[in-house]
Amino acid sequence: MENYILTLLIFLPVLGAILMLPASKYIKVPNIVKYIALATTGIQILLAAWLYMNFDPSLSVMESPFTVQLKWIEHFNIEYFVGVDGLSIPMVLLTALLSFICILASWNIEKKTLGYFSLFLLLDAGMMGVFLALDFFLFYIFWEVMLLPMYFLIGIWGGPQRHYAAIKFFLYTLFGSLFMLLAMIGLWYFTAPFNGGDGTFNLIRLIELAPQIDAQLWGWNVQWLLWIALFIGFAIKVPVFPFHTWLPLAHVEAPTAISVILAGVLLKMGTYGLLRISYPLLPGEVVAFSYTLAILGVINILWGAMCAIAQIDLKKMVAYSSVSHMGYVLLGMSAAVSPSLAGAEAGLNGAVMQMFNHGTITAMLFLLVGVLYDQAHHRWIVYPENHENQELAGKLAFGGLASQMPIFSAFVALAFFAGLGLPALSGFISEALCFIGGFSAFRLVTAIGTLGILLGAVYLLRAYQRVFLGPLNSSYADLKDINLRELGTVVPIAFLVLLFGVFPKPLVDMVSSSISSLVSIIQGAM
Amino acid sequence: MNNLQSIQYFLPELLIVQLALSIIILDLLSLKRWVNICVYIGLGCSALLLCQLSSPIDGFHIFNGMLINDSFSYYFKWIILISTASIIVISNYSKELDREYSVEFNAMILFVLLGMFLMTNSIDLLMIYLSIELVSIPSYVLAGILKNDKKSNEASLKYVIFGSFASGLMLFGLSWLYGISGSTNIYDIYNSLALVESPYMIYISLMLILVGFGYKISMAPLHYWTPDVYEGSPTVVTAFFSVAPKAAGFAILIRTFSILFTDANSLSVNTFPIHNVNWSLVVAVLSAITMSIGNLLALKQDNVKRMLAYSTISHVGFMLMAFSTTSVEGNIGIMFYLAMYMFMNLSAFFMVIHVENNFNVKNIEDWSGIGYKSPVLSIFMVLSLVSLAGLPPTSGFVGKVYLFRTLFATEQFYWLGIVAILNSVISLYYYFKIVKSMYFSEKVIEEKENIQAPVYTLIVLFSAQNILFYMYWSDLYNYIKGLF
Amino acid sequence: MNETLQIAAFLLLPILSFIVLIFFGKKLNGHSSTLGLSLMGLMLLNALILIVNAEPYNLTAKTYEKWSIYNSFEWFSTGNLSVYLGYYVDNITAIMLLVVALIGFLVHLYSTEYMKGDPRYSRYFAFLGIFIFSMNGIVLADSLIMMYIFWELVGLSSFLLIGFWFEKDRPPMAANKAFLTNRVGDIGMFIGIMILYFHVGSFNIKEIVGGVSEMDPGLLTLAGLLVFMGAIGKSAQFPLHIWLPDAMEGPTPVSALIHAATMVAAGVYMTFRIFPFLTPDALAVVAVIGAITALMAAITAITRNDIKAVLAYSTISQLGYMIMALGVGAPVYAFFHLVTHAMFKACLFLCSGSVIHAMHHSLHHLDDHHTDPQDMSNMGGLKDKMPITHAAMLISTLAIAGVPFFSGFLSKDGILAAVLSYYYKYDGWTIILPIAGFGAAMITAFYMFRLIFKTFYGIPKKKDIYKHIHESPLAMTIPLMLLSVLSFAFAFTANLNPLKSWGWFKALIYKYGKNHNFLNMKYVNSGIESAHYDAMYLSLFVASIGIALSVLIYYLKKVDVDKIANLFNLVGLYSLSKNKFYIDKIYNMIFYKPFLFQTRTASFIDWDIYDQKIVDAWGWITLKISKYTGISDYSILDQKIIDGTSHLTQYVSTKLRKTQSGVIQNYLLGVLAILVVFIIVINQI
Amino acid sequence: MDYIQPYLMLSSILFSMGIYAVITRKNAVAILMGIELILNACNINFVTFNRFGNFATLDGHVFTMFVIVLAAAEAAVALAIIINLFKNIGTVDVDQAKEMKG
Repeated sequence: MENYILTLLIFLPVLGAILMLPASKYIKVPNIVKYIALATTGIQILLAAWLYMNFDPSLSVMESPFTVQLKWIEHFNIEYFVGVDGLSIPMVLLTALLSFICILASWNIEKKTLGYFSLFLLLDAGMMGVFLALDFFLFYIFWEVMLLPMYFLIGIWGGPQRHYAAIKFFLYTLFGSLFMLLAMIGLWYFTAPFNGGDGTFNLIRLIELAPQIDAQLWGWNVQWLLWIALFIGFAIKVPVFPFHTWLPLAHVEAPTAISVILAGVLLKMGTYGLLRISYPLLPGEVVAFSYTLAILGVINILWGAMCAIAQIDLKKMVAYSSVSHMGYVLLGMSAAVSPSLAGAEAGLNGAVMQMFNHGTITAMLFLLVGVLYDQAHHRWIVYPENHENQELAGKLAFGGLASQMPIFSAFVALAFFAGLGLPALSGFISEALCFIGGFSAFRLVTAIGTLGILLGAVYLLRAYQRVFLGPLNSSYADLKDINLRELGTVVPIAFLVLLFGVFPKPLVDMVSSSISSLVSIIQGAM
Repeated sequence: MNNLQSIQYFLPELLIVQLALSIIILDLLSLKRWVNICVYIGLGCSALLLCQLSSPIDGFHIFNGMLINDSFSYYFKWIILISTASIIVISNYSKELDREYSVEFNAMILFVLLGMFLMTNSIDLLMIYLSIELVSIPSYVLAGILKNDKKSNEASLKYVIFGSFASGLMLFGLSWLYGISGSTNIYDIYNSLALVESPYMIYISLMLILVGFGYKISMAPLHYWTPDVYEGSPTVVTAFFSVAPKAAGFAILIRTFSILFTDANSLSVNTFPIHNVNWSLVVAVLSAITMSIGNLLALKQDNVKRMLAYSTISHVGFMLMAFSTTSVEGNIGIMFYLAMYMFMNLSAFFMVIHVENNFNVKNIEDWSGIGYKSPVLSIFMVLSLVSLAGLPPTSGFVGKVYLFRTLFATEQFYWLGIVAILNSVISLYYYFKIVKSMYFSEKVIEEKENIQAPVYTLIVLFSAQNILFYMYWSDLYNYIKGLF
Repeated sequence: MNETLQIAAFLLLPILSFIVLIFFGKKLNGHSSTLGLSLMGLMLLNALILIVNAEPYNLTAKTYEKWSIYNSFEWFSTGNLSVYLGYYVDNITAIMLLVVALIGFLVHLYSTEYMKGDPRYSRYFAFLGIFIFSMNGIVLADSLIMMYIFWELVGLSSFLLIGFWFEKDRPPMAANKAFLTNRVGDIGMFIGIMILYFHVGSFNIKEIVGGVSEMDPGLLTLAGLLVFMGAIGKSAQFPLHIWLPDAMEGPTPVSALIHAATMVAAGVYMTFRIFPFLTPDALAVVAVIGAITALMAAITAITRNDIKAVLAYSTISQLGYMIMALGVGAPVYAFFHLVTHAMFKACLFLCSGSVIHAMHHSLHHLDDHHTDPQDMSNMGGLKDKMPITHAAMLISTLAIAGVPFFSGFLSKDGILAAVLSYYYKYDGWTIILPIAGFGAAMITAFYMFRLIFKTFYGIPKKKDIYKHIHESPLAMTIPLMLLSVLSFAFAFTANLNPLKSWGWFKALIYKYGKNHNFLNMKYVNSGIESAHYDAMYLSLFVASIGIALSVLIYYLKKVDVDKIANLFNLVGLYSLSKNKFYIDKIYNMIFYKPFLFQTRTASFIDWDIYDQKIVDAWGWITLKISKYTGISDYSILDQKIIDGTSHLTQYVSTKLRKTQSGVIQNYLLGVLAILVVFIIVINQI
Repeated sequence: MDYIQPYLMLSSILFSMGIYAVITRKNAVAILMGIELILNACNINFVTFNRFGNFATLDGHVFTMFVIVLAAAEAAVALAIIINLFKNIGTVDVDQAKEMKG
């Protein structure tokens, strides 16, 4: 079991997707496709849970019993090399959980269900693969594998501007991954001299090899170029300011479940890639770049929050909040160069935890916005000035929903408060750790960044007040409260948000030993 | 080797000549229904004969040094044979072609096949010229085989004028080369060129020869004929033109240039241009222009065939990029890429044929809804397009990686790599235009889809290799590497 | 372990109340108050048991048993960074716990009646539960980070309770304002905590106090002030006091509990805890902020007509006193005042609640939904109808006014003495502190009596309303009675001499004024002792002036109010007071509105400008895009880099297409031209 | 004459004339003739070089033979296409054949 578990995690969804084709044709049960998808992701969660139970954070990747290393393409030293460590396991758990929840959340998709769910499962496989791959080439493949399903999922099942959003997302991300490709090939070639003349994509091996690179290209240091290329590749996914403009559009146009996956998992891949690849491989460049990274992080925090405050579309606001929240991750990551070891650890732990926690919180936000949208068929906070019905333009769209939908509103409140970093909810610890880490390294920048705490509260509370509080808008007096299926999607996440807010130890323990080794790599380069 | 001894290495070609002649005779004898069987059997036999030919790296110089039979040509012959055979199979199911002329069609294709085989073999200026003409002249006819179709007619006219003009220029270059060196065998010419002091004449004749080869592979600025001819010709013919002659053109280009105009008189070593005539830079620049023109012009096309024509040009540009490094890696990369390219391009063209047969559409926007009407084939079509765009997880990606790799390996023309990457992004856009049209539109198609098993099989098979070669390509790669 | 469990009960009981009520409140319904009340009762019992342990200072022996219990548990650890949660209980903590438990209990009791009939009855008690939980967390916290966590959580509960009646317009806004204003302070606090952590290596308050000595004094001043920013927010000090008056939108018992007695005092409590390492510079700032707050709020309170608004400003003013006391080095009196103020101010609020309750019922009876039940101009003469309320309110008013024999006198007197001694010591600008202190004392006496007179005396303003006014039920009056008893001086000292404040209470807290990292507290304390009498006479004097003026104007009506108003308006004071010193307006003008505008601008830049700028750099592509500018806003938004480049390629594509003219001879010409160019140009290179 | 230059000049002139004809003439047949001129220029080159180059074999002459034959074949196919063009659009003006472009 130990040998197969990771492979199973990756390819189980593919199996499910393949199974769907004949099943949809020959098994005459309504919604068979959905049930298959649900079962697949359900099994995946069980597998992930099993993995978590048997996961020993003290073992390094190479010692871990789950690691599988097989030759694949010997010519290029490409391996099928998968494994888990503290960095990846939270992401794997998150992916498994969100996939399952998103299948539930997509239950009322009626348009071309076969395509939707099979693409979704492929996407799932790609995401799992990215988080488990330890071979750069494999990583890249899974990275690209996700792209196509996402393109279709946004392009076919999205909102009114879906075609535009899909192609934009696609081209933008592809633009980034081309840089990653360049860096990947570059790494292969420039490490070749240190590896007996043949390069390698093995990320564990490259930790030793990559820092030895000492070459020039067009008068530039190769390590620097590699870092920049990788950074652009990952930054687009995060998204780091100024590469963030694809995000609001894609989030707004994508169907609910896809927004959840986009914000919950895909954004994390950027930072995960930085931590998995850029950080250990190019520690020298991390040291040189981290100040910029901190500044970018703070810009993300503040700019995202500022933009979120001005949004009048609830979903777009949540999308911008993601930009802001990913800024915390960047800030935490920049702390790796902190002179204080505690600070460096705090920052990186905070970053990884924020990745997980933002994954859950933002998923919850998107799910809840989706619930509202399903009933009200719009998600304006305030009607826009150019609304087709000029009588409504500029007026509050909702208002007072809390009295009409109390349970729903309570969950939204929970999600919002988690989003603004209220203690006892998971967002707080990770944000605080990011700040503590960032502060230990870059005081002024972080101090400016703490304004994000305030701004975050401003946009979330303003939105909450305008949508849920105040007198009930009479045109929404017939909205029904959240139903059982929707509750099923939200409750597990809410549980996690509360659990890791009060009792973060399991999460920290999972992550911290991997982080320590990462910190020692970075600190060693200083 | 003298003529008699040479025959044994020339059997496949002889068989093809035989086949072409015999089906014409069969036609005269009104035994048309035997023609197909005859062609299939003949192609099968020539494939078997090809298998029998052991071809060493140094090769056999046959027919008194007119031709060479080596592992290099052997590989190209397989590509040419497979693509031609599949075209012949498909041609039986094309609605465009007039059944009445099927014999002529087959005969012409077989003559072209012969010409292409010879192109891969030629090591004599005379044979180079003759084989190119042998490919060209039947091609003119093939382009215009729809006698009453204005577009087809126009295509063949443009083709013939352009083709004979280009081959005239090449011949002029050949004549100068002959004058400089006093020989027609390229190995002998190389020896003489090494003694020449002034490189200017070499340079001019080189450029003129490049015109002839460039026309065959649609290199810019000799790509002009490509879109027009591709659009006008019957789709089967277009599909044929897009792969096999390109492979043959690359074979002759690589062989001639590597032997004649480099410091080493061989295909098997990395080398530099002769006498510092920096033609590799010229090729690099032309490669950049070619891929850019191909991609940029493809962006705005409405006609699927025309778009694919431009896409072909851009792929040629990518392969030229590898050629510009004048290295063994480059040659291997091209040969490897050609195999991938053959499959993905042909499967895309076959899908176009299938769609034309069933839904009678020519323009990209008319493809809307086909994704739902013909789900399985569409998935494979998407796969092929993704592969053409060079994205993982497809073989197109692997092939492109090898092409890029040559730049890194030989450490030159990095700028070309950047141009190529930018071009890759552009290419996505138009390939995905088709995908978008296929899936994102809700149009309901009334026509019934009539699935013909061979077409279906070929599309699926050729498309499936995109995944197959993506997973396991190292065997093929190692094989190609062994050819040098 | 037993101790730990006993301490944990302070957190577990209220959170249990919260959890049970939030999930099963609907089923319990009417019984939810019983549950909440009984759990509070248990907690009160627990607090009483705890405080028995507290060791008083033995005045004769000048010794005390050092009593403190503490323990901490690792919350999580990343290896080098470990975060501990723990409790630290000493006399101060025990007293705070008792205050919270007592007032919490009384408010629960009061609310059973006050909130009766509310559709979210059980949820109200649930929210009270989470508030008590988080307040106890602050009190118990042994580390700044833990304090910060609960700090935020009281913010949450305050948000929930202020916005409890969210169907109305104003409460949600007030709730937001409270939360956000507090967050401003919290940012500072958080940064301050981080500075301290990275210099001391710990979040634990005790360790920080012990470890700051090596820090750069300037940085320490900064850190101390930043942490103090949290207190500015939470304790509603100038310039972040604006949320507290608005917070009165919540139910009145909530105002009594949270916005008078406990939560707002948390800032004082926290400053009390960090007092030992605040540098003299920082303390000066603290003192000035306290002074400004005390005086300004008092002035503002004069012109309020809303009964709760008066009390709100009065609370701000009294909190200013406490902060000022801390600033001048008298933490003991600050804490003393905190406790006495908790009692009398809770009593005042509950009384006002009782009045409002009665008014509300009366209005309800009359089916009048327009008259404001909180407006004092609708009241008058209520003392006959509501004798208990009247008596309780009068007692607590005397306490707040600083009349001898009442608790307020003891603590306020100490504060004023400290302020005066501070002035004696430093002279110069510090004169503003005693001016503010005594001035505010006078004004406090004045406006509090104004409130009493306007509400309970005189002729009823609205006869019909008056007719239906009834005294509140027992559940509401018992807390009033109890709290008014606690507002007498003898509750804190057995000493019947009004001028001596020594008693059981002061004995408990006395030693906490003895430690400071930078000040020699011995001198400070003796200075306070020596200024004691001056301060006392002066404060008695100003208090009596205030009361006399009030009697003159509002009871005897010998002086016309308007005339005085006009008189004061000569120096602009009246309109300043009337308009709350324009602070809300100023904030609105210089922060809120520009900020919102800026966010819109930011969003606009992000969508519209950002792309255009970049594309601008691409030169003529902009021309292409500018075409669309007029067409629609949205399409500009999307002309981004990607679109720009795509436009560029599309454009080039269109241009290049012209080369493929369709005429064969043009093709040939093209070939030749390029061939010639290559032959000529490249050959030259 | 025993100098190579006049022959080469002749061939160059022929070549240029051929190119000129191909590019300027609108009549398809004339274009075809231009191409023949180019080919003949090449032939002259081959023969000239063989004659003046003191080469051992007669490769150049043989080459010429092949080129002549091929030119004929090409001309045959081209003429057939031109005739077909005339049938289809009623003219042999190549400028009229520009349906496909872009």
